[in-house]
Amino acid sequence: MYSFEIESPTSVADAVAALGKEEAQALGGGQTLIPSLKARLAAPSVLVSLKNIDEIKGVSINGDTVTIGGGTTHATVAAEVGSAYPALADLAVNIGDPAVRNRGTIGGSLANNDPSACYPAAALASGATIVTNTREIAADDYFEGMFTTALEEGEIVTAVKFPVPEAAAYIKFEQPASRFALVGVFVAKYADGVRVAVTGASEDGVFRWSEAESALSSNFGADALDGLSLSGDGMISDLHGSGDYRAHLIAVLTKRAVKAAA
Amino acid sequence: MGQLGARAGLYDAATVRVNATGSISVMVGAHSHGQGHETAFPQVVAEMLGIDESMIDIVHGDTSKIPFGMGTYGSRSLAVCGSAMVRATEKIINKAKKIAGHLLEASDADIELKDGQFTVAGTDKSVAWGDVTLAAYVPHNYPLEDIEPGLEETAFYDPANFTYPSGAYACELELDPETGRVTIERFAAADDFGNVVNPMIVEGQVHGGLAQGIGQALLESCVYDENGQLLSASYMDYAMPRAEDVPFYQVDHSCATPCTHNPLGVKGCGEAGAIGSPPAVVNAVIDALHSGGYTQVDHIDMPVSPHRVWKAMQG
Amino acid sequence: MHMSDTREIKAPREVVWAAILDPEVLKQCVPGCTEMTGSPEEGFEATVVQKVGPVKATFKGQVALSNRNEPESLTLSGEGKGGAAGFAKGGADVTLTDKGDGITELHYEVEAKVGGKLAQLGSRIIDGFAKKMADQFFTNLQDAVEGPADPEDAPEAEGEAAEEGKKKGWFKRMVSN
Amino acid sequence: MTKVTMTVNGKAVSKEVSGNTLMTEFLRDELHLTGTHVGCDTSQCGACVIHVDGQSVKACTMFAGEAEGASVTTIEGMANADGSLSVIQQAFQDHHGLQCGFCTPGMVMTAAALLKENPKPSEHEVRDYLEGNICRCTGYHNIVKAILAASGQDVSGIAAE
Amino acid sequence: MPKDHGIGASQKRREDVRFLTGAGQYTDDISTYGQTYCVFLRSDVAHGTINNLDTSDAEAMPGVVRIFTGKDFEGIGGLPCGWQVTDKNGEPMKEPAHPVLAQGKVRHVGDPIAAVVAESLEEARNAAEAIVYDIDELPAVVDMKAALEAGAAKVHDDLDDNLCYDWQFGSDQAAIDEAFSNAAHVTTLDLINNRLVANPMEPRVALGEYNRANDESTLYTTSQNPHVIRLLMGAFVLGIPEHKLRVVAPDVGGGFGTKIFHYAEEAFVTFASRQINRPVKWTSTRSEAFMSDAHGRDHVTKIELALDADNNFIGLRTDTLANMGAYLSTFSSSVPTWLHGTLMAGNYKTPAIQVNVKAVFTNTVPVDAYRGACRPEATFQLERLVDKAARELGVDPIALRRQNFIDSFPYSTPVAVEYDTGDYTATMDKLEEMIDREGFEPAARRARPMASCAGSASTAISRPAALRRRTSWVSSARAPVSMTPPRCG
Repeated sequence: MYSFEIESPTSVADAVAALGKEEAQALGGGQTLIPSLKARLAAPSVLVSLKNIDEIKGVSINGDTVTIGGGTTHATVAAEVGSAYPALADLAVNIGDPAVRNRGTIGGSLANNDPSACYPAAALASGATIVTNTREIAADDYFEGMFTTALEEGEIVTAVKFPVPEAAAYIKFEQPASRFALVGVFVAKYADGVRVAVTGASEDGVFRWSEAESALSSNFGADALDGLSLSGDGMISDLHGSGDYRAHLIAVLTKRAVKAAA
Repeated sequence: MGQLGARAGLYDAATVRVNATGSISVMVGAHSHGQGHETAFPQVVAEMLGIDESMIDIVHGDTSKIPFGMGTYGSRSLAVCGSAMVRATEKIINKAKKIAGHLLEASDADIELKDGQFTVAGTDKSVAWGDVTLAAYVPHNYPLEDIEPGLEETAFYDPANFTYPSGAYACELELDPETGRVTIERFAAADDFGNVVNPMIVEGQVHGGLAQGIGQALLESCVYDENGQLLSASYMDYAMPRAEDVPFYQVDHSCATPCTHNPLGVKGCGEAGAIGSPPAVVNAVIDALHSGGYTQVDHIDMPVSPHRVWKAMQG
Repeated sequence: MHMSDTREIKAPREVVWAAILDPEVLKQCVPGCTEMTGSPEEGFEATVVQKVGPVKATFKGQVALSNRNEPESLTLSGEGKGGAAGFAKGGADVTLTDKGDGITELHYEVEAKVGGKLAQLGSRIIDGFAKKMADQFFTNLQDAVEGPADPEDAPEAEGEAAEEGKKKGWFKRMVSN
Repeated sequence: MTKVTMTVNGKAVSKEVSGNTLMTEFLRDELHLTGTHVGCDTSQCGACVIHVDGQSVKACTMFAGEAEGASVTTIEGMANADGSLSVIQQAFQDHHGLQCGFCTPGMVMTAAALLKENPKPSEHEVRDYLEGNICRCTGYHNIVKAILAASGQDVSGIAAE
Repeated sequence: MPKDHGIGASQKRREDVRFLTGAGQYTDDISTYGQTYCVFLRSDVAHGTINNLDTSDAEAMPGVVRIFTGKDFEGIGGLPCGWQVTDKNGEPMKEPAHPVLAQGKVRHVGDPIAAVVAESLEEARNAAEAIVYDIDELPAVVDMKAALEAGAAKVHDDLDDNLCYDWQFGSDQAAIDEAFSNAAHVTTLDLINNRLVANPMEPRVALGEYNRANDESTLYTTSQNPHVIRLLMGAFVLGIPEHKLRVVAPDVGGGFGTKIFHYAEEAFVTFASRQINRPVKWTSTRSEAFMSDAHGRDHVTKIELALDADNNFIGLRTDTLANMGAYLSTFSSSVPTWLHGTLMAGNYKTPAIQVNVKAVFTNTVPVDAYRGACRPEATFQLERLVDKAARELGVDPIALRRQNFIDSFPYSTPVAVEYDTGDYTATMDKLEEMIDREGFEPAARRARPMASCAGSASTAISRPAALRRRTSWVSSARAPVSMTPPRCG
């Protein structure tokens, strides 16, 4: 690793100030960033650890909204969200492995927006609101392509607000080596319609499958998806699966998610 | 194997060093990298001498301590190096019998070794292992003209032939026709390893081989692009088998036809699991596809990934 | 990997051709380019900073123009070393077809390759990323020549030229004046 | 360089470290606790799993500075007070749950975390929990069996012994 | 009563106690006084000419003790291949030079170009990045078939082509031709034995130490066979007499073949420690291991089985391309030949067998033995082929195997070896008993592999998230396979 110093502020305000330094970089759970640093693929001069900021940790459930602090670990989400939003807890408990879940955070995952990560699918399918130190961003406006988000330099995800759906499920088909999603589909049914978000598949990162959404909004059953398919163009193609295969999996997994949710 | 072109020999060597108080260091050329030599090798020497394993230590992995050795590979440790150890221990027994014969005032031809006691055949005259070893190093009243002091022997053993274990393996799996994903449900391996020194270790060797073979069949692959860049060059893309990729295995080694040309009658076991499992898995996949009506699929190259199965099903 | 695309640029072929040969335009077009010096004849030295998720790498290398067949076709090639990240190389065969009415059809065939850690760790995303880069390059070129479809998307070109570009396409304006 | 203070296997330690010192480097190079192993550089093999404030973490994917004030347990701190093997360690030996021993510290630490969370896991739950721990020798059979045995469950019905 | 000691006892392992308490001592756990750290600058292109290699800036960086390049190894031996194979025309195999550090050319991604020795690992890494070099990339040879075509780029300029040897073994041409011309049925299969990486969980490590007082070198290394390393490194590479060279392999964290071979890094740290008179340690990262540990398998094979009208095997022939990678690793040449060809009889009394192997150089990491060392490759070919033959003939695959089992011992195969003992029928009986007992799919289904599949009940599966809902059919199947004999050298 290149050398850098770590700062561990205890408030969002201090963290934002620290991130204003040249070549400063926020450190969430570090489960993606630290391996990248070890490979010398980044050279920040200061890492600003968000671990000691209590105000961005924890889960609160208020009526139909689950609010999760940006610094909340996957393990905590898995343990505490289950009663209010079981599909989200189910997603969290299948991210990475236990040790990764004890460190990795929802804010870190959403800020990174890895095209194969799980949380972006949940946030987009839930129509979640990403809360930062300066503003609130609707999920539909937040994700801007792989590894790209609406976040400005130095902006911190402080919380994510999930409206609780009537029914939802996340089905992940794992890439056998990394265990990231080769394809993951999150289906969430709300009073005003169904949202379907797909991760792992597109070269543009997480996206909504609008044809499936309209079909499911009028008939929330797997049969509503009969005959619907996506093109493999623009889908990730790598040694684990072609774009066409990923497109095929999206259709299969969406049906399974609908069945699991129903 | 020199006649086949091997520039190094394929023998192995062992030194059995008996200390004055009867404890033993066995310097072996084989070098364990997980196979449990420190446990299995003393079992053989203990059996031959009738003493407790705790008196015997294995020394390996250091050229300054070991006469010579070709190392551990090719399922060879016990069959080749173990045989050298047996030969060296036989030399120890021969010399110890001479010493015992002297102490018991009997001909060494009449001395029997059982349970760590040297006995004059047909009598109740006996002397313990420790008394003999002490005499070897503290040679008062010792026929120095006939017997050298000390009790240390080395043997090199060059096998006359390979050993030929064999086995029959079966795999039961489920194939998800929508995604192409294969899940191994059951796996059975019946092997003939000849005689077995430590069944627990032998079974562990088969388990590990099975996981590597299942890994080759379903998961693992080294992929280069057309420019020679290695794409599967970390655990992010090279799929190592994990606990949930494999089932509990059923393994058996009760069909035993001992090897005829090494003194232990053992055959190699370390590689067996990795040898039999890949075809068992792929045959089962093809069988599953045929039974599901995909009779056009003759073969799928390994690793039989979900993507490849799906492609094969597309025709 | 191989990529190709065709796009229509609302400018005469000579204008498009001249833009490609202009170091300032090239610099604006190469995504992440922070420095470019040199000439079309001698080639350019370039510094490019790329950030993908947690990865941030600075590539130093050369950009060259070859096979020039004015104003119909040329080859644009670049290669850069990114230190610990490895290297990236790419070549684009560009053909310009005059479609009349001041419209030029630009077609490109890109061959790109990466090596080192980028290839070792990035196989999942590298194709998509390369496509995005190629697309962005030619979008930037188009914007530079004809002005962006949406002024907000204009590349942050410097000073007055950028301001003008928002109306018209700063390069087109410069050459047509 | 900053000073970090933490408790490791019950002993207070205090050392100057640089920002980029990983927990694995701190344990292995500074404290000479070489039982925590490094088997990969992408945070997947799990040979380096330790407990930080009672939770399993990958020591290769955490900076020493982040453990300020924490209570850390490594494989060296897992045996009973009298030096005898703990229940989990003993189960690994009894059921031949290790061969080369390199992944073993991480396996034991992960198993301990599992049994704390879930004292009677099913076979599936054990295998699922081991997702972040790679073993190349055992084929996992005896590791899973050892963990089930350590949880007090009857493993005599599991094949092959 | 099972035995509790001696031969046949399932004794608990004594080595476990240290491994379970963190007290094992692996090579990376050893650090010595005055130790320096080594980092290799490795090629990131598969094939190229090194034009310019300037270490002067890097030498001036903090903590750098010395930087070595190929120049430092001019006149010093290369890594030898330990097995001579003679090809079918009586010619010796082509054995290109395999330098410790690249001499003018790089031939695979990961080929070491230079080595930095510094006071700390990070300083060594910093300096390795600061080395200025320029490689003229040449076309890379990756695919074996393409490598053998006329006009293909050459991995080694001093060789005529990319063929290491063309080896033939077993029955003579007349016997094979006769078998196939008499065949009532011929089954053919084209297949690939996928390239693997052994991946022992402990990455390789080498620590070289030099004692000026007695001119002795000690190498601590992650090796399966320290004496072989001493012999090869002392006699063939560095010219150090054995009595001045000690090789120690402490606890080794798995090997599976890949730690048999003598590697450049072992020779380097031994050499460098003598040059700078300080210990030099190299610890591989996992990413580095993928491009510097010898790989395994990587064969492309066409195999054909001739059967008579009664389904007896009467002839077998194979054509294999075996990837050697860019250089010959220690035992690479023996793997597709003597360790593979001699096992092609498998468990079957096929009277005529001919094995053809072309070993090919490519711009990839060297390939050598990996657990099984070509017995898996041989077995995979044969057992897949037998299964395919059974399907084509509409007979039970187990019955076809049983019918052709070797049933009297000793048995001399057409591929040079003599099996001393075995009882393949009894082993297969045992297997069938096990699978009935353990609740495998009933034999009736197995015997009718073409029957349509009724969806079997789904049993517990590993990742509910992935396959929580399964619709349509789910197939269960098994295909017993008898295993060819492995053997020990």
